[in-house]
Amino acid sequence: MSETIDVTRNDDIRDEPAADPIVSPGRRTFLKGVAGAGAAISLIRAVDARAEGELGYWAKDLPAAKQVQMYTDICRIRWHERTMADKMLTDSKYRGYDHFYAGQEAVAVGVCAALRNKGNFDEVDYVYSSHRSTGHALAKGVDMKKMAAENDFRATGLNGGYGGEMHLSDKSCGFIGADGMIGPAPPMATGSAFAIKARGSKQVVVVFAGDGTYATPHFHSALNNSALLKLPFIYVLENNLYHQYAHYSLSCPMKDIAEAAGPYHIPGVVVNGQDVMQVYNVARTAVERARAGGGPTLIEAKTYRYYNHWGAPGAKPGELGAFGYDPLAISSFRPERELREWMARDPVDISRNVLVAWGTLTRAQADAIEAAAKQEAIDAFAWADAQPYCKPEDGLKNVFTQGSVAARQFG
Amino acid sequence: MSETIDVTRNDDIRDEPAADPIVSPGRRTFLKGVAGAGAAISLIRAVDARAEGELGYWAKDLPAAKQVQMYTDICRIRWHERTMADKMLTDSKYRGYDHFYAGQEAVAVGVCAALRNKGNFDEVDYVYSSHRSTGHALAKGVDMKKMAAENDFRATGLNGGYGGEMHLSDKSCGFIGADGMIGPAPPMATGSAFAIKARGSKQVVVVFAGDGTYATPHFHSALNNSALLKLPFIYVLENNLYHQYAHYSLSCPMKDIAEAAGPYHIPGVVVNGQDVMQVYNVARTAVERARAGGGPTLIEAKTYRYYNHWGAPGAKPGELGAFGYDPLAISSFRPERELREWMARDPVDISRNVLVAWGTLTRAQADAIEAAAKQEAIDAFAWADAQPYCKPEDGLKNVFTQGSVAARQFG
Amino acid sequence: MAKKSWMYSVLEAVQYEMRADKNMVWFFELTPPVAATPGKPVINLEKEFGRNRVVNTGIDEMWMAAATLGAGLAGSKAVTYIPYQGNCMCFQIIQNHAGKLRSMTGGVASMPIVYILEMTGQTPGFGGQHSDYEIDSYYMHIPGVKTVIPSTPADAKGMMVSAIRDPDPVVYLYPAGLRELMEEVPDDQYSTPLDKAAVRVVGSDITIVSSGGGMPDVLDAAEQLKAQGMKPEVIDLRCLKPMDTDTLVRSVQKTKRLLTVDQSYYTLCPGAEVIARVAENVDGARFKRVAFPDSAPPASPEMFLWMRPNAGHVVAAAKKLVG
Amino acid sequence: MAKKSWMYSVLEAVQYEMRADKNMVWFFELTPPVAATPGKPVINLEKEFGRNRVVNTGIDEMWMAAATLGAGLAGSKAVTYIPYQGNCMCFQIIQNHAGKLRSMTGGVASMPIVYILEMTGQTPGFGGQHSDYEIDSYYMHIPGVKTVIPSTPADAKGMMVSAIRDPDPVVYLYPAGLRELMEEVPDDQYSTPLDKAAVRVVGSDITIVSSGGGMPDVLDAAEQLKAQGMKPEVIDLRCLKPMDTDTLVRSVQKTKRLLTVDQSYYTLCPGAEVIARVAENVDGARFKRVAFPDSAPPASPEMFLWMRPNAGHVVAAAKKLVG
Ligand SMILES: Cc1ncc(C[n+]2csc(CCOP(=O)(O)OP(=O)(O)O)c2C)c(N)n1
Ligand SMILES: Cc1ncc(C[n+]2csc(CCOP(=O)(O)OP(=O)(O)O)c2C)c(N)n1
Ligand SMILES: [Mg+2]
Ligand SMILES: [Mg+2]
Repeated sequence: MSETIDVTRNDDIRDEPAADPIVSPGRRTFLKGVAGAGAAISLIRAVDARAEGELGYWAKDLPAAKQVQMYTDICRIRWHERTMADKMLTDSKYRGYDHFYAGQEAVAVGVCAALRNKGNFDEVDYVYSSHRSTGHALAKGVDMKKMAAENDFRATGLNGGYGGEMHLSDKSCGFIGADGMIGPAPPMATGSAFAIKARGSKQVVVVFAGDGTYATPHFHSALNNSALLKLPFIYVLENNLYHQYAHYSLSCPMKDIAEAAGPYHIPGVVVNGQDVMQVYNVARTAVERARAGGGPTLIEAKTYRYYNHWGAPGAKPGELGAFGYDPLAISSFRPERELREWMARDPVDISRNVLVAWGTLTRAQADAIEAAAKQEAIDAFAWADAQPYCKPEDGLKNVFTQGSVAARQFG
Repeated sequence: MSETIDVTRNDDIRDEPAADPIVSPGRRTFLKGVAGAGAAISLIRAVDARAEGELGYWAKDLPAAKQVQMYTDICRIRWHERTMADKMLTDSKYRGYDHFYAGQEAVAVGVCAALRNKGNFDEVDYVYSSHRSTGHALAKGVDMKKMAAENDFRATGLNGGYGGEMHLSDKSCGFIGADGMIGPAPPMATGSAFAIKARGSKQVVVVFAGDGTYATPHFHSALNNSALLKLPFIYVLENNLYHQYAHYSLSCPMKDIAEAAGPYHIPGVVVNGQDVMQVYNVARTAVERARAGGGPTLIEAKTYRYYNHWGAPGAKPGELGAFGYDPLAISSFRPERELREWMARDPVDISRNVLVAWGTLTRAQADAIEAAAKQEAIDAFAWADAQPYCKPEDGLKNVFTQGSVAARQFG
Repeated sequence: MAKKSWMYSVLEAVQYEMRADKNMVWFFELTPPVAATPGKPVINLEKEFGRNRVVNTGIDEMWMAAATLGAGLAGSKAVTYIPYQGNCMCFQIIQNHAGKLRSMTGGVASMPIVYILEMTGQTPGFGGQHSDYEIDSYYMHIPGVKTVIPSTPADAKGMMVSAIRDPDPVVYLYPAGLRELMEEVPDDQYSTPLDKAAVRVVGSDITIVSSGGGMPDVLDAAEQLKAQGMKPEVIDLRCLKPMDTDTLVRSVQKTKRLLTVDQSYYTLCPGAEVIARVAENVDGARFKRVAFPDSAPPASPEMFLWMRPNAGHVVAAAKKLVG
Repeated sequence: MAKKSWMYSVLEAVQYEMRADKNMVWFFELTPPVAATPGKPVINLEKEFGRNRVVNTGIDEMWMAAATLGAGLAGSKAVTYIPYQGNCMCFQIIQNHAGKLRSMTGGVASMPIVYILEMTGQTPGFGGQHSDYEIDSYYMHIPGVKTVIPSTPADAKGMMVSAIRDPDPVVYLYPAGLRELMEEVPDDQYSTPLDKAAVRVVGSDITIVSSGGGMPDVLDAAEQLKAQGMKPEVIDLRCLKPMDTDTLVRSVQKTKRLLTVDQSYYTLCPGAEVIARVAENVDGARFKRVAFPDSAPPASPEMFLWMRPNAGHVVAAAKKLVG
C-alpha cells in the first residue's frame, strides 16, 4: 500500500470479488461442501470463528485495496450516523429523522463487498433494504451527499424529497430501496430474483431485514418460494436482538433464527455480524452459490444497534450511542450493560485491528482513513443544508410516470 | 359386545377418551417421551407402525364400544359421500356441490375420537375445518340430516341455507366451522386456543387443513404464535398429495411437511392417515399434551381423496371414486394407478379388519353397521329433499346480530 | 378476426407481448394460462414460454403480488393472474407498495406490471367468500395504480395490451361472470386507452352508468327501456381510476338523470364516486343507485339472485327516476 | 370527570370491561397498552391483567386480526390494537372472515370483537406508508363489520364501550393525529351509539361533513366562517358504516349546500358516499368535496402540508359553494 490512501469509493476495486487464488484445496473444499450442501439443517456457526483459527477462505484472499475499501466504508457509515445524530441533537432546523445503523456497519459492508455494485441495471446486483437503510445504502454505493439531502427532504435529494430515509432508492448502484414496512421486502426481493433467473442475467438479490421480520408471514413466503424455485436470493437477517422495544425471544422460538432455513432445505448460516471479514466470507459463499444457480441462503448476522429504535433519544452530541432512555419503562428494554458489552466488540475497531494485524495498514493510516470519512460526512451534511426545499405543487407529480394528478384539497 | 349394535352416535362413548389403563410402563413412557419432548426435530414416522409391531399405546386401551363408534363414523362419512355423489350425478334438481372427503375418513374420525365433542361451549373441544368439510363435520358430531339440507341450501339446513358446504358451523358440538379460504383458518384457530388458555377452560382446538395450506403465509403465523404462547392447538395437515390439480411437491420443498415443525420446537408427527387407530394414537398424544399446557403439535396425515378436487366429474353413479377425468390435460394431474393404489389401503377396510382381528366385531356385525350407515345417509338426503327453500328477503338478515340491512338492488 | 372469449382475447394479447419481450414473466396459481376458442390455436403460455418464465406457485397470493412487483422493480414486465379467492390476500402489497413506490422514490421506481384480479359475484350457491363482488371499490381508492375493469372481449384485449405496455402498475379486474361472453375480436395487436369510459348506448333521457359484471344486464335493460320508448344513454366506466369524469359530466348535463348500477355493495360502491363527481359538476340533476345490499352474498340461490342487481331492477329504477 | 386524552379515555373503557369480564383478552404489538393523564392513575392493561390475557406478539398483524377473530368465535370478547403500519396487513381477515362469518353461518357465528386500527396521516416527513390516511374507505365498504371513527376523547370512550359490548365485529379507527386532544371525559362507564352522526355546529347556510382526523380543522374553519357571518352546520360522521343517512339528509334539506372534507384520497373518499346518499334524497342541492389528492403523501413537509386539507381550504371551499 502507498502511504496516501484515497478514501473516496473505488468502485473498480469494490466490484470485483477477488479471483479464486491458490489456497489449501482440502480446507476450501471442506468449507464449500458444508456451506453449499443444501442439507436439511446446515446451520453453520461462524461466531468467533477467527478466534478459533477458523476464519474462512475468502477473506484471506482479498487484495489489500479491497480490504481497505471495506474498512473505509465502515468508517464512512459510522461517521455518517454520528454526524446525523449530532445534527438531530443540535440543529433545530434539521427535519430528518432516522433509524440509526451504527453498530451494524460490518453487516452491510461485508455483504455488499461480495456483490457487484456497478454496471447496467441488468448487470448490477440488487439490494433491498429496510427502515434502517442508511448503512445499506452507503455500502451499496449510494452518494452520501444526495442521501443526506434526501433525508432532510430537499428537492435535489436522492429521491427529490419524496421519500426520506425509509424510501431511499438508487438504480445506478442496484440499490432497489428501503422499505418502511416490516415484512414485504423479502418476498418482493424474491420476485426480482425470479425475473433475473427468467432472463438469465446472472444477478443476485440481497434483502437486509431485521429479526423482527422473522415473525411476519412474509418470512415463510420468501424462503419457501425462493427455495422451491432455486432463486438467486440471499436473506440477510440482521439480528440486533430487538424489534423496537421487544427482545427477539418474544417472537422467535429458537435461539438462532438461521435454524428456520432447515425445512426449506437451504443453508442457514449464523455469522458474527461485528466482524466484516467473517460476514464477507459467508456472503461470498452465498453469492457464488446463488449466481451458480444453487438457490437461496439465509444468513443470520448477530449484531447490535448503538442507538435506540428511532431517532437520537438518550444520545449526547459528540458521543457514540444512546444510554439510559426508557420512556415507557418497558419490561424488555435493553439493559445498558448489554449495549456496553456490544460496543466492546465494535465493528470499526475489529476491522481496523484485522487490517493492522494483517499488515495491510498501519494504525496511522487507519486513523487517517477514519478522519477522512468523518470529514466526508461533515461535508455531505453541509452540502445538504444548502440544497433547496421542495415546491409544494410537485406533490402532485410522480404518482404515475407521466403527468400529475389533480389538486383536490381546494374543493 | 352384544350382538345388536346401535349405529347411531353414542356421544357418551365417543366423548370420553378411555381412561389411562395399565400397560407396560416402560414402553408407554418411551413413546410419551418422544412425542412430548418438544425437541427441535421430533419427527415421528408412524406410517406402517402397526406392521412393524409399533401400534401405539392408546388405541389398544380403547373400550369396544368406542372402537365400534369409530368404525361406525367412518362408514357414515363414506356413505354420506357416496350418496351425495350419486345425488349430484343423477338428480338434476339437487343444487349442492361438494368437495368430497371419501378416502380421508380415518383422519377426521381418528382425530375427533380423541376430542370432547359434547358439553357447554366452554367445555367442548373446537374444530376448524376447510372447504372439504363434510367428513370433519360428521366426525365432530354435526347432524347429518341438517347438514344435507344445508348443502342443498334449504331454509331449515344447519345454517339456514346461508352457508353451504364451505361454511358449515355448529356450536353444539364445537364445530366452529368450515372455511372456503386457504390459509386463514389455522391462525384463527390459534386465537380460539389463546382465548381458552386465557380463561383456563382446558379445551383444545384442532384445525384440519390441506397440504395446500403449507405454502400460505398463514402456516408460519399459526405455528409460530402457537409455539411461542404454548397454545392448546393441533394443526392436522391432511396431505392428500394434491391441491386442486397441483402435486404438493410443487409447493413444498420437503417430503414430509411435518418437518416444518422443527424450528418452532414443537412436535411434528407423520401418521398413516388411512388407519384410524394410528391417527387416534397421535391425536390423543397431541391432545393430552395440549390440554396439559404443553403446547401445539403439527400432525401430518398421509392420505388421499377418491374424487377429484371438486364435484363428481369422472365418477359414475353407484361406483366409488372418480377416474380418468383430466379436463385441462394438466401435467401434474393424478395418475389413475396412484388412485387405485390408495384405494387398496381403504380406511373403511382397514378399520373393519382391525376390529375383526381384535375380536371386537364379527364380519357380519361390521357389515350390518355399514348397511345401517348407508341407510342413514339415504334417509338424510330424503329428509333434506323435503325441506323448504329459503325466502329471498331473508338474505338481508344475519349481517349483524340484530335487524336486517336495507335492500339496495331496487334503486 | 374471429369470435373469441374474454380469456382467449386476454391471452392472445399476452402471448404477443411475451413473444416480443423475452424478459416478460407470468405468475399463476394452480390454474394454467390456457385458453381455446373454436377455429383458433390453443394458447398455452406455460408450454410456449416454459416454466422459467411462466411459474405455477403454491397457494400464496401475497407472494404472487410481491413477486410480480419485485420482477417489475428489476426491470422485467410481469403479469400475475390471481384467482378470486385470493384477490384480497394480495391487497396490502398493491395498496402500500405497488401503489406508492413511484411517489415514495420520487420517480425512481418503475413498475411495468399488471395484476389480473379475478372477481366472482356471479355464482349462486357458493356463498359469502366465493360469490362476492366487492373489490372494485377497494382497489379504486388506491393511488398510484390504474384500476380498470373491461366488460367485453374486445376491450379485454385492447386494455391488456395497454396495461402491459404501461410503465405503471395496473390492476386489471376480471369479472369471471363474463367468462362466457364471445365476440369478434381482431387478431392483430391493438391498444385501448386506460382512462376513457365508453358510451355504449347514446340517449338523452337518463344516463345509466355501470361497469364490468354489471354491463350485460344494463345493456339488456337499455334494450327494454328503448322498447318502451325511453332514450337511455349507457356508459361503461371501464376505468375506475383514473375515472373519466368528462364523459360522465357531459352525459348528465344532457340527461339530468343519473342511475348507477353496481354489483358491489351499496356503501361506497363505484357508483358513489360517479354520483359525487357528477353532483360536484352538474346542478339540478337527479340521482339513484342500484347496488348489492350491504351484506355478504348468501349461498342460497333464492336469496342471492333476489339480491343481485339485474335488468329488471335497472328498468324499474330508470323509470322511477325519469317518470 | 377529568381532562383525558384520547387513548386514556379508550383504555379507561377497556379496563372497566376487562375487570367485569375475566375472559376478555387484548392483543397488541410492541407498544404496550399504557396511558397516563394528569391526576389520574396510570392505566397499564398488561400489568393489571397479566400476559395470559394481554399479549404482546411479533410483527404479524394478520395474526393479530385472525387471533382476535378466533378468540371471539370461542366466545371470549377480544380487542386488538393494530399500529398504523399494519392496518392493511389485517385487511383480508376482516374483509373476508370477520365481515362475512355471521352471514355465512346463518347467524351461528358470534364475534364480540373490536379492531382498533391506528391511522396516521398527520405526520409530515414520514412519507407514503407512514403518513397516509386512506383506510376509512377500505373498511367502510366491508359488510358485516361496523366501522366507526370517533373524533373526540369523550366519543372515543363511549364508542369503545359500545364496541366492546356489541356482539358484532367493530372496526374502530383511531386517527393518531388526535393523540394530543384532551377534554373532560366522565369517569363512569357510558356508551355512545355506533350508528349516529353528531351535529357539532348547528347552522343553516351550508352543511360541512367530515370525520376523524378531519374534524379539528373543520371546527376551526366553522369558527372562521361564523366570524365572517356564515352559518355553517357541521356534522361529525362518527359512524362510517352503517352511515346515519337521516341526519345528513335532514341537514342538507335545510342548507341545500353540502361540503365534505376528507383526509382520505379524493377518489371514493367517505365524502363520496355522503354526497351520493344525499344526492339520492335531496333535489336541487349543490355539492363539493375537499380531500387529499389521489397521490401517496410525499415525505417533504412542503409538499405534504400543501396537499393535506386544512381549515383554510375548508373556509375557501365553503365560501365558493355558498357564494
Ligand atoms: C407491518 C409493520 N408493522 C409494524 C411496523 C412498525 N415498526 C417499524 S420498525 C419495527 C421493528 C423492526 O424490528 P427489526 O425487524 O428487528 O429491525 P430493527 O429495527 O431492529 O433494525 C416495527 C415494529 C412496521 N414498520 N411495519
Ligand atoms: C386463498 C385461496 N386461494 C385459492 C383458493 C382456491 N382453492 C380452493 S381449494 C384449493 C386447493 C386446496 O388444497 P389443499 O389445501 O391441499 O386441500 P384439499 O383440497 O386437497 O383438501 C384451492 C387452491 C382458495 N380457496 N383460497
Ligand atoms: Mg431488530
Ligand atoms: Mg390437498
